[in-house]
Amino acid sequence: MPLIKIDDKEIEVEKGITVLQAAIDERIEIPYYCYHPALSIVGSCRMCLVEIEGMPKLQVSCNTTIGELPPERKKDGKYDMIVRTQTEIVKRERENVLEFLLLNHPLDCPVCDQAGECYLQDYSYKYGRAHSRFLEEKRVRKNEYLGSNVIINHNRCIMCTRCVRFTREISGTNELFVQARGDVSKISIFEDKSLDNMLAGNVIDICPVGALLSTDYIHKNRFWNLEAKKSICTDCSVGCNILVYSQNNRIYRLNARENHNVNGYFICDIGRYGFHRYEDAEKVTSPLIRSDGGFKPISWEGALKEIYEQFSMSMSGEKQQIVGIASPFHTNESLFMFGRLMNNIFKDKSIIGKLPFIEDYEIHFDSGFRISKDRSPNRKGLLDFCPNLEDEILQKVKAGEVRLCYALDDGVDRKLDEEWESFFKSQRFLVVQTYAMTPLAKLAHLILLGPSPMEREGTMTNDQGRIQWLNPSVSLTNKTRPDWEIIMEFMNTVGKRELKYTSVNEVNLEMGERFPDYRGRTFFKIGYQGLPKKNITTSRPSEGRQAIQ
Amino acid sequence: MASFEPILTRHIHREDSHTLSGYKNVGGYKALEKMFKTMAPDEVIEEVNASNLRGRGGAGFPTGVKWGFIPKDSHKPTYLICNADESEPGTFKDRLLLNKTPHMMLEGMIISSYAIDCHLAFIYIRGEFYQEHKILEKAVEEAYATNLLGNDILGSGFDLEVVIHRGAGAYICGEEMGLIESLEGKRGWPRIKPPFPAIEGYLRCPTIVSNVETLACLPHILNRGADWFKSIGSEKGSGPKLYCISGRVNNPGVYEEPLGILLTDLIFKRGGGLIDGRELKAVFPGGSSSAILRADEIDGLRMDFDSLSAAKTMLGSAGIIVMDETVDMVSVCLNIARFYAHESCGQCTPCREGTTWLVKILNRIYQGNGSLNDIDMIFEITDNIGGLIDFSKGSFGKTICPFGEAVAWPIRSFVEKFKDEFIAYVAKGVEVS
Amino acid sequence: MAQNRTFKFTNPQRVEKILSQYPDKRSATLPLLHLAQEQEGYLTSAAIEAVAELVEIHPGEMMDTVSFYTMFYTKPMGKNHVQVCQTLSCSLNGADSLVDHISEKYKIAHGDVSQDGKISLVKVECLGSCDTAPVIRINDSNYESMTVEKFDKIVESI
Amino acid sequence: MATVVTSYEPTFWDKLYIPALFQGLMLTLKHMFKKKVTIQYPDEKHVPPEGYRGLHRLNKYPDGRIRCVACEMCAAACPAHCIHIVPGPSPWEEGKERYPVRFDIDLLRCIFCGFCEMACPEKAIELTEIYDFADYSREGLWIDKAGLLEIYELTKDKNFYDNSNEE
Repeated sequence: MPLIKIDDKEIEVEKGITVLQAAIDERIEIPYYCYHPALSIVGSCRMCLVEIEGMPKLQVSCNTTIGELPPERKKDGKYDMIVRTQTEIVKRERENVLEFLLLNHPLDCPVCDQAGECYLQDYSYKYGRAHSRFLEEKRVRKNEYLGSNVIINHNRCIMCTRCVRFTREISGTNELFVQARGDVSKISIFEDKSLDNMLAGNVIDICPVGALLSTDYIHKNRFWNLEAKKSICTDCSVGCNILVYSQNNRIYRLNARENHNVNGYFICDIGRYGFHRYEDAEKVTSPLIRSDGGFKPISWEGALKEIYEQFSMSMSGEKQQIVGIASPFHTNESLFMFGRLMNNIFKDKSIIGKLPFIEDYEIHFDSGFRISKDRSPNRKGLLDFCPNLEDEILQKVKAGEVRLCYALDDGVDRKLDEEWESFFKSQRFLVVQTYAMTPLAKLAHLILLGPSPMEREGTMTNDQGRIQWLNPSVSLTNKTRPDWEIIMEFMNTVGKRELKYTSVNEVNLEMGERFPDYRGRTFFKIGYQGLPKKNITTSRPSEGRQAIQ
Repeated sequence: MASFEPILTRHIHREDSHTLSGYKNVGGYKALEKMFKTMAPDEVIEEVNASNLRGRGGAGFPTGVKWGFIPKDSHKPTYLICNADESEPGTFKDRLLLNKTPHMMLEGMIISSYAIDCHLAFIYIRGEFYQEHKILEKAVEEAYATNLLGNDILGSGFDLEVVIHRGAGAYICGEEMGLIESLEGKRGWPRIKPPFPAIEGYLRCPTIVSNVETLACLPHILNRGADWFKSIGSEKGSGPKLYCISGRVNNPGVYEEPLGILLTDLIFKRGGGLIDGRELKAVFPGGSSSAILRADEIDGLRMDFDSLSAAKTMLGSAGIIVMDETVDMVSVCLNIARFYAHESCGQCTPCREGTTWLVKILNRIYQGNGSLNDIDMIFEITDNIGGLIDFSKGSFGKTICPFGEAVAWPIRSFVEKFKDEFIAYVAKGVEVS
Repeated sequence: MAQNRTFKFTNPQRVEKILSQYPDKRSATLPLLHLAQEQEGYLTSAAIEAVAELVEIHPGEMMDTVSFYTMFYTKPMGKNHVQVCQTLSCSLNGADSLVDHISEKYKIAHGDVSQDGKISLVKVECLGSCDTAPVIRINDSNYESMTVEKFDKIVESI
Repeated sequence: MATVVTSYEPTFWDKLYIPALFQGLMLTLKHMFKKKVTIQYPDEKHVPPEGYRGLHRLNKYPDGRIRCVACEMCAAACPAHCIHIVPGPSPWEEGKERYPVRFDIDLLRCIFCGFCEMACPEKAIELTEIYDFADYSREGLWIDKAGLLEIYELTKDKNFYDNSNEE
């Protein structure tokens, strides 16, 4: 293990990593633009120059690998490399490079969406010179559409080519390229071959300045107004790690969050723009009960009383009388409570089913990124907590025998086919727990107001068996109750239990007690990076390196 | 110095010098036969090392040492690329060789390939050299026809294919990494080093890139021995060298002289002095990328790698551009700056943005709108693109390839050495306004 | 500008030969582009796509390469494509007056094609004939030690 | 060093108090003939000096475009959180590509500190000299974009109160 010194810090590093990487690992700041840990190294921005003892000129730290020196040639008797990042000459060099970068960069931070999270802005402030010596007119070009969701502002582009390398190395689609050469070069697309792949949105994330803009977010808000919540994506069973940016409980955008066990540095566009589906859905604002062909609001107490009445009627019969429809869109905690309700309270009088899983085509990128064909986030959790799931519930359940059907809502874009529609229609009393007026909710007799996917809190198990924390990115609206709480009230009402969980953590602990695979997988332990289930040692080998930017 | 007889250009005046028979008549391909019969590849490398042959493309790196960098235990194929992408303003020596004795270079290529165990060699020729391309194609065809190329060359068991690859108009493709990228069919953006091409070059395989003139020297070294080669010129750089003289001289052209000849001899004797007997004002000793020299600086200056770096300039491609007293230095400087701005590949920040900025400032001065401040700024900008030029400590290059230095050196030297002219332009502007 | 929507090499053997010379397909990019340009006079989008398909890369990447080099044209040039060297040695020996003469005579600026499509003018960087400056390149031939009169004569003769 | 303080010992005339009484009456008399300071508000209006921080306005370019680009720097700088902006793409072809779709100021919260004016990179928001904008309802003191632009029209050429005096 080579021992190096960066400024005053002695660091032991892996052989063969670069100086920049060693510095990033140690949280020593070396500014850079063109480097990205997932992409190949080009060393063109010249921002990460550092002084290395024994080298006549400044070196780009992104392309300087650390090797081991023979004992007699070690610097100061023990170091394999001595790096200085804060000397006068290095600082002057940063100032110079920034001056060049800013020559033609417009000073339109007030208009730019990147302002506040822009590394050109930050480093200019930190290392740049206060005044421009450039007297000529700046280069001005018109904005262009690169794809249906991506706009480029050529004026702001600093030609780091991260986006071009992304399309070549990660998405493998090659749409972007550099047109022409020298100072007139620009990022471009070939005629009608626009940037419209499944990962296109990531180029906006990796652009270190505000050159690549999302049509979805452009001119919508300012970065400092937004609150970032670390959560996971619920649009497929990969469970990509994301950052959800919101203000006043309204979500403005999603960004990828690094997790080398799951998604690396990127997310797909399905997840990135998926939150609009929940926004656009027709919302339910209060528990509702069917009356005169429509719905009318009802209080929670009223709703629970209604359930109790229907239930006490149903318990008198002999045959199976309770049908539960579980859903892979819910958290482990809700599904655990649901399983308990069905299996422990209704016991053999109940039957648990599910709507058919939503499946689409599976997408694999050569870079290792994947989008699962299973487009529900928690199929693993559903199977774990409802082990006696009945696959052919449509055949098993005969109309007229069921007194009460309790369905958890499914994905917002769930459509019901005829068979299922007639199944639900035939129910004498259908309780649906939902947040939106889905086709299923429209058939309900009683709607219990649960949280939307962005309001839910709990754990999810992805298709690799990794347990991850679904962190609520917006808070619950007035009358909404957490899913587990609704089921708990259900249990207390009909099962005469006296469960008094006050938070999802307590449910999580109880869940760990009863399911050994999940023991010790508390929010505190799984953190923001998740942990595999107990019986799985590794879900996916961790590779790749962290990036500050 | 003993009287010098041209070596590379000795027979170029013959009508048939570019044909195979013409070349063979004057002793061509003898070195090849000798090498196949008597020498092992390692011995060839040793011989070249002993001859102290330094690359003629501009950087002056010892050729034998470069060959030695190729990893011995590599399973990858080795490639040789002949760099015939001669684009340096004021340089036209390779063009002459390609035109007149393409076989000499081919022979050098075969020798070099044999030494580094390469079986596929490329000639990257400048896109603008259309006629030369035709001549070269013919020469390669002839060589294939007479088993000088192809399988089992001259019964030695050594195979070599040669492919001529035409460039398409980019100065930067003369830089070895840019050239390799261009050969791979990509834009000619120089790749970052390390790894160096001798380790990972074309298709990530070991690759040697050599200048036409360097390769043309090889047959002579093998023919007459390293000691003979070493005896020509000075100690620090030996061998014959092609000097290109252009600009305001009576007899512009390519002249072959040993390394270390006096610059004044070249200009006044070979070049025939200045047009109309005018006074010499300034001269580029090594193409437009070298720092310019004032007339009073060239007395006793010898044309070799080390003497010129001592004079804070470089031999480069030995393209001597002569300027007389009537030449306006500001406009020349602008011309040079514009050339580099046009040819900058646009990869590294300082070069992409800095070259255009220089043009804008110089243009402003030229139009009479400059200020004294601008002159100081040119110093700073050139330093920022190409590094602080301190020859005692080496240059502090700041870009991926040496293009940054190639911009900075001449422009800086212009402003440094002809500051009064720049100031005059500024003053003129002030008067007008 | 009407673009050919399809493109086919008229000399497939030549294409085969070029492709066979290189250890990988992509290296054949430049020769194939030259070939396509010789055939059409300039590189149409269809030609770029055809070459991209031959060397198995995305047309975008091909455009990346094409746009880098000054000798590839993506729009039609004049029948006589005049390229005037304007780098130092030529400029010292009067290239600028040549450019002025041509642009005045044919009413074209740098990069333009004359109305009748016969002449197009570009200023290029060093053509490597500094000893015989100024140099002009018309299509593929160099004309050295040019003067205004000489130029007119040459253009007439072509 | 200690300082010796001697207390003032009143003289005979001082003890009479009559000169002092006349002195006071003289001062009163003097002011009877001076110009009066009191302003008969609201019939008459005080004209605030340059730099007075009153009601806000949103500036425009001569061609009618709003200067504001909705960068929300004013909102960020505002200590009272009284500025509410909804940005959007600008409807004009020329100029900056962003503009405020809504720009509301809650005047009841505003403390007229002028930070917004200082924070503005486009010189778009400015405080005017208008101080009398009382209203009967809370809603009336929620000024929107149209209102702010109207204030600009009223104050762009001359002092708001000078204007009213002339008429």
